[in-house]
Amino acid sequence: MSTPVKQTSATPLGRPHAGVGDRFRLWWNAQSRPAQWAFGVPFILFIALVPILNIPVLTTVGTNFGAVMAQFGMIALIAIGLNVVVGQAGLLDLGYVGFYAVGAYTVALLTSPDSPWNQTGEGNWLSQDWAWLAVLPVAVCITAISGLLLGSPTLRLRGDYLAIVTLGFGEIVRLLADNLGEITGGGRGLSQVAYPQLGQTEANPGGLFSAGNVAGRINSGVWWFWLSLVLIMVVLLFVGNLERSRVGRAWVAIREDEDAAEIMGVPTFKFKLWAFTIGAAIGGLSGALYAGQVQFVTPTNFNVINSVLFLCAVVLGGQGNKLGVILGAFIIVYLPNFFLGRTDLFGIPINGNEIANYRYLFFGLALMVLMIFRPQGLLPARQKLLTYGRQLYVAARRTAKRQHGDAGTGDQHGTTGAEEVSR
Amino acid sequence: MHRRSMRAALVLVAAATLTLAACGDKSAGGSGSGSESSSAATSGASGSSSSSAAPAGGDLAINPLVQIDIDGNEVEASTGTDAVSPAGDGSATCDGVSVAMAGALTGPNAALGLNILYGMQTALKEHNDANANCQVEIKQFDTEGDPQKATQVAPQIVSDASVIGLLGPAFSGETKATGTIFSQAGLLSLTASATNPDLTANGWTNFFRGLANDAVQGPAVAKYLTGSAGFSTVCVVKDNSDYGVGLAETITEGLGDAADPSCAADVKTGDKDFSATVQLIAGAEPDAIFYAGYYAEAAPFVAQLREGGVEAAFVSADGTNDPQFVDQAGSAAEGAYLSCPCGPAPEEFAATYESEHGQVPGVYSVEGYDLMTIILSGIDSGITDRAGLVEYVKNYQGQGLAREYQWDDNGELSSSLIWMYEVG
Amino acid sequence: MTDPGSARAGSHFDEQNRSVEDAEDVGSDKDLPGGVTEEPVIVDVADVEPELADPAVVAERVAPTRAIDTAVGADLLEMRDVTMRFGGLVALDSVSFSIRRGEILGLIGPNGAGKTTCFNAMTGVYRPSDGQVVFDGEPLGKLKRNQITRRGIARTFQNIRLFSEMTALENVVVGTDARHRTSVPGATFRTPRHRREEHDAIERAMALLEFVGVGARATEKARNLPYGDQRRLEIARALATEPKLLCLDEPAAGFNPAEKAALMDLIRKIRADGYTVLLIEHDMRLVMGVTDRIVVLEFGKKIAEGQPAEIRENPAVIAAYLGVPDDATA
Amino acid sequence: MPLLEIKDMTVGYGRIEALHGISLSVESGELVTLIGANGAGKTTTMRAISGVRPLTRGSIMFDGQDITRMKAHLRVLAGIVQAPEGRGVFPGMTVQENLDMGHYARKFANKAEYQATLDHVFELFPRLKERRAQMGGTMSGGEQQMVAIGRALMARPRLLLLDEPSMGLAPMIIQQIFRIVSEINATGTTILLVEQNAQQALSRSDRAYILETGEVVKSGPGPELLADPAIKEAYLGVA
Amino acid sequence: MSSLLSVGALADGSWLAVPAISFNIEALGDRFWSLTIEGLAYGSIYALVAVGYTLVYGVLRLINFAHSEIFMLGMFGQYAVLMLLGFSPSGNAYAEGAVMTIVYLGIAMIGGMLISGGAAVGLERVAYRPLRKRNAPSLVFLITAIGASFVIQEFVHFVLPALTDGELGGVNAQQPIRLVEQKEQFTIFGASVTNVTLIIIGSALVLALATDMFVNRTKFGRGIRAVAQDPTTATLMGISRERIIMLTFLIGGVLAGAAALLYTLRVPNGIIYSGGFILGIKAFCAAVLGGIGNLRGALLGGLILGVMENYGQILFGTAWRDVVAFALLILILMFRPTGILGETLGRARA
Repeated sequence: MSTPVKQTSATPLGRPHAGVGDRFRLWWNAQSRPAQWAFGVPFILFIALVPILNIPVLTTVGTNFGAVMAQFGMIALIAIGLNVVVGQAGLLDLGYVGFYAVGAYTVALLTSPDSPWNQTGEGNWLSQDWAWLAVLPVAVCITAISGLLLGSPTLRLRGDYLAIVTLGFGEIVRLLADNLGEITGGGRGLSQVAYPQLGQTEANPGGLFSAGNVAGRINSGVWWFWLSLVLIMVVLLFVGNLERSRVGRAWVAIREDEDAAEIMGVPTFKFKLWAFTIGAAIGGLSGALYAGQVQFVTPTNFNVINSVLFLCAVVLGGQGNKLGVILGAFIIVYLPNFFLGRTDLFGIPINGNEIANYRYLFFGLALMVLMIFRPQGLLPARQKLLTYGRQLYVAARRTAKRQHGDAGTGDQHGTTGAEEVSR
Repeated sequence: MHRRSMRAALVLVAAATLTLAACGDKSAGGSGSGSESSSAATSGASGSSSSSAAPAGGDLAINPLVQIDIDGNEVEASTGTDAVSPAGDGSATCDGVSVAMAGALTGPNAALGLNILYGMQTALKEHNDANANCQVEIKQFDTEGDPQKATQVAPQIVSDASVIGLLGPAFSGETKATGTIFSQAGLLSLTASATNPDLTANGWTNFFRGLANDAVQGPAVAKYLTGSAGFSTVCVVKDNSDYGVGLAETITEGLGDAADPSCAADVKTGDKDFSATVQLIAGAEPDAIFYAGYYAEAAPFVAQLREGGVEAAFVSADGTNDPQFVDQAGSAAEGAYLSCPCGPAPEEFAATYESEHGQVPGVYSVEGYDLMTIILSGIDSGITDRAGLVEYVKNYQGQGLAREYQWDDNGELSSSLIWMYEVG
Repeated sequence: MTDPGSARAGSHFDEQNRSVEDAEDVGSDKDLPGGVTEEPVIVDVADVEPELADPAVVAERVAPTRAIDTAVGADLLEMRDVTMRFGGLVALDSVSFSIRRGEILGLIGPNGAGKTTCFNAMTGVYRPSDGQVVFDGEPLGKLKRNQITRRGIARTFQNIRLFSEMTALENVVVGTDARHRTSVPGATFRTPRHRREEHDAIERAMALLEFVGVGARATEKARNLPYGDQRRLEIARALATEPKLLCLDEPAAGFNPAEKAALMDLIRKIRADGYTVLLIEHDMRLVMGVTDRIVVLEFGKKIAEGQPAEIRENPAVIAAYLGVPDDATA
Repeated sequence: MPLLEIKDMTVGYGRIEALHGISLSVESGELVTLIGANGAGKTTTMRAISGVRPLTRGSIMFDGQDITRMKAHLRVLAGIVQAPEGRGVFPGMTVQENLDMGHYARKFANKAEYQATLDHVFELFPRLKERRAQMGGTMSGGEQQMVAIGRALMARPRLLLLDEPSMGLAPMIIQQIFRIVSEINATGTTILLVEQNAQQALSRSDRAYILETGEVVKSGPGPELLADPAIKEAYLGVA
Repeated sequence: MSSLLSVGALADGSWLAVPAISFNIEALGDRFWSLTIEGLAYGSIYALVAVGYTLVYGVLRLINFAHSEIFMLGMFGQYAVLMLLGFSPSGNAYAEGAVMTIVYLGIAMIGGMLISGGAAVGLERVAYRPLRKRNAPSLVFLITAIGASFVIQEFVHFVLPALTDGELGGVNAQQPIRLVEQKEQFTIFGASVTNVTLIIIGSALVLALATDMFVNRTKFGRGIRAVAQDPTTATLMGISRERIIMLTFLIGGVLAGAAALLYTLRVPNGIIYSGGFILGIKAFCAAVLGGIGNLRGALLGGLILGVMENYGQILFGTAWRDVVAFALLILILMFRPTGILGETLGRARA
């Protein structure tokens, strides 16, 4: 079993340039917390305002940009959740749409008048006004449990076997929704699902989140986008906390070398299960948003293709990078809508619908080309795994600066072990 | 070295192909039941929506058989010659008015949306050609038939101030998801194809259905089957679509005891192999099979039924009422009954339509034309706002190519009639 | 030429890909086209934690904080007639020996003699087909590998198996995590315990890096470290789990003499800090120079045990391991 | 002109260099040994010669032909055949199939030539003949090593590369293997041998190179190196 | 037995309607043999397609997600060949006599095989080889495969009709060209065996045996196994890995092409741009079921999947067919984590 391993301490071959992203990252890390807030808050505000600023070219023509952004918000949540599973823990999940479906159906089953389990309305315990909000945590919990149920027997499988089992799970969820017609309505779906009741006025009897709120620029889509933006930030905060903790480190360790992680004392199975459960919960959250926004769920929205698209969002954006996967989600949602109904682009007349017909062709080509030339995704992962690592990064940057200032001492790598040990 | 053998194989096949191709065209031999004499293709829903391939299944076509009411009784068809013309009297004036069309224009469900759109465009052309001072525009909105996409499209329609009326959405699912939006905006929503009965029960005052719904089609067809056609046991097979499930429910209810629950089966859209269902039905030996679903599954289904030795009559509805059904099922389609709330296309219309769009009218093309005509006549009468148009449609009464249009308080047609077609 | 197993960066396609020879390819995905290679960054540890400038402080922080039940010199780990079979192959044949607390035990033998198998039996990678491994008075039995690590056995790998996309510091912190108790809820809401543990983890990890001499490279990705630093980093990571027994699997492979000398110092320093060390090594100078006792395996059997001086003279060992001229047996 | 001549060969794994410009040569008919500790770069050298690892610098000449950029499978045709470290016996194939893999690239002129080669291998390893139908994965280490060498011989190599043939074998079998190696060499096959068992290897080889951390630190006739005290201490553990 | 699904009684006050699934064991018993034969026919199609997944996986450790599209192209390939032979699409079966029918079928099958095989090799060249050169991680291969899958589907959906003047491709299924009319030939245990079933099972059997012989007996087959078991040593034996990979894709493609013809015999209306997707997933399931990377496992897995889902759809109702297939897969993997036969083609070492 003995194998000679890599050879002795060698000098790194040259010193490549740090990319723009890395420079930005270094710069960002060097800022103080208040400075980070000072830059971050206006940026997030800008993102939030994008759907109502009506930026030419960016704004979609054939579909409502606010509503597209709302869908983007949901898919971004999905991507963040899937990123925990695929990007961080390295578990290939091809049936993630199943969790999205469980979340959506939980909300629909409990609040749609078409459902035999409807809990709203006369004589039931869910008040119409609070129904959606009350069911939201239920949906998240149930989805988390479904993740746990799927994960505990299957996470002992590895790699491709896990992939196909999850794919099977996703399909089974959809088929159940389809076949258990007496409960889920089958192909007829469940309509009039509850949504947040807020800001009812004479003009807007359904409230701000009602699909009927289309007056003006700030329509229901924008409200849903804002709601998902808030949820994204909360989820990012939690997921970020996890990433910079023992849990996140365990996930990355499992991804890198599961056996080594186990031997270093990481309870790998437990943390894989956590990843699955957390990912599922986030998927369920997004599903609940979906059910609320569209107010109508049918099984067709939860097919394998969507699972694959979610995965594409993650890989496209850069697995392991939270902002990257959000960017990936934006591309996945936005691009198909971009050409719809567009009759000219930068003054050049085009037939948008005709082009939109070919969207999956272009999408497929883009995926292939991107994977060949940028396999790590648009924003490759640079995870930070330590809660109190900031001071270190700052110190590292200080020294790096010093090095750049003093080129002569810049090349001190490859020092022999003896020197370093004795230092 | 396998490269060389591969090349050899290629050459061989190429040679064989040439030889055999030279043998000339093959012709389909009679299989089982020989095909009967040809009949002129004048049917409403006849014509290929996408394929220019040679007509198949012998000379089979979908021909209108009879118009029936909710009790399955025959009703005299309106002649359609006194139909309101979209051209009006040519003196209309209007400015910057447009009509929206929402439905699947791309993606797998696009054919249906395009049928409606082309029907609308035919009407629009007649109108705009005749009325130089009233150039109306159709704005197309693609929903892909996806409810979530429809919720993204709907605000766009509503916020376009020039749109005073909407023809659509095309499917029931997306209508459910967007109904509130249009209702709240007070925008006329006139559908040429969404047949789910529940849609008019939501209290939307802007929603009108230009054809009979499934609650009419179901009982009407059921009564026709048990009555005029005299079938005593029927197997109801449905797909998993919104449409199929709803239709099967009303049909089963209408059939009553005639519906045999032991051979009621479910299939999935996208399925192509129905051997298990065929076996189930063969075992039940019914008089007829009712299929609630679309032609893409109905065609292989009926073909496999016939191969499986099931000779019972095959009955289906508007989802199957498409030339593709006949093309793909071939002689197996012969004798199939297809109901449709859609009316047959008169010859003159069919000719115009074909010359404009390069294909013969499909399902709901006539409805697209008729409903567009109603909206245009409203515009011609001087209406320029949404509320006015809703009001106009609510009080409208007039003859169309397919039927007479007049709506009740819920937005359903006052007299909902169903057409039975037969493949022959 | 691609070895499928070398695809580490997104290794969803797991272990079965990893074959023996792939171990050599660990680094081969380094230069993915378009990949940004980071600049090596040197951190002045004193800049981050000034007190680490004092080696005594470093040693103190590195020392195990738990009480160890066993007295110095008592048996810490016992191999009792351990037999290991793989199919028809007997990799270990009824091997018995013990490791005493506070000593440095050398385990030597020719390549393929069963040393690594022995190692794997101790760390729970494989379960013995027969016999028992008793650690700190308790048989390891059916314990999971991560539980064994928590009991206090840590190891390094012959083919370096660092978490290559993590920084050096993060690698070590993963080791310290074995002693920590916050889980998902604590981490999500940043409970006080979580914060305390994170603080402790970083503090101890920095000390460990400084202790093995990789402190300056704390923020660099493990895969970008020079080879020698990677080896030392593995030791730091293993020490981070606060083991009672540290098993080093050929830590000097690929080292030049100067590096070997430094490694010997490090091993002694580790022992002086209160750890027990098991050392598998080929390099005789190193083994003879640093160990207290040596166990010799050959062909799955123990053929000798004793102090370095005795082993050096043992004819069986010379015959088996050091090789004999042809005529000696012919 | 040497059969194999390597000049300034550098091989790297990503940013880490495994070999820092080594040079060595093997004359036709020689048995040359490469000695070094684990991780010194022996296997990397072998892989580079076989063409599995690309060179970052330097050149390899074989029989006067520059094969630095030649594809691995073509090198087999040229006559460089390796019995790899860890034996590389295909576990899911029988002994016979494993042996047949040896002449995968090479065509025999006729059936008789094939039979003769096979007979030669069976003559060297009678045990393989008995076990022709056994699966490679189920054999003992020694037998697997025999398969590996026999398989390499089926290609009728001009240069045979043996990577640690003694690894994990009992002393008696090691003796046997080394004897056969000498025998093969005696029948005219040039051999480049990588070993950790310095005593055995050095005593049998014409010349040897000592490899340390990716560099050749010493070379000379085998017996001479065997007598070198520094080598004795480093590789034989005898001071 | 009457209703396959019944809602548990919504008793007063009880709000939870529980679905109950009833079993139709009687029907299963009645039609056991006919279900088995039908299932075997379907299963042999799965099996042939599964071989493509399993071989590529064995050699490259890659899920060739686009293999379902290779199959789909095979359907169009054989269809195009039939059109070239002068057949025009018709819903009716051609009566050409047994001998000529077999000749035409043979030519069509070869056409399908050529198209599929060529497409598979082309796919490997265009999509996967550049990635291999760059040492990309496996997930990248998977995403590329997904991208390729989209491209091929959309090509047939939109581009092919433009190229062939609407004769091929497009949104609708091709109008069937039916060479064989299904007719009962004989019965076994009361189950009727049709000519189509016979052709399918017979051809699949011949092809499976031929493939098995090829992989296990011939030199090229040994090369494939060698690369699967130990790529590095295989290279040292003078095997060109690239050539073996190409060969592997070729075999997988050719078998998918053959399966495509058999499938269209069974389901003449199945020739549509999206027609490969579900079948591909099922075939992949079959490959995993048998032990992915294992040739015989794929064949066995295909048959088991075909038969079991046929039983399942009678037992639970036709709508549950796919649920049965996936549930079976999950169950079997629970107990045999590397499939029924394990991964013998691949590296079976510890």
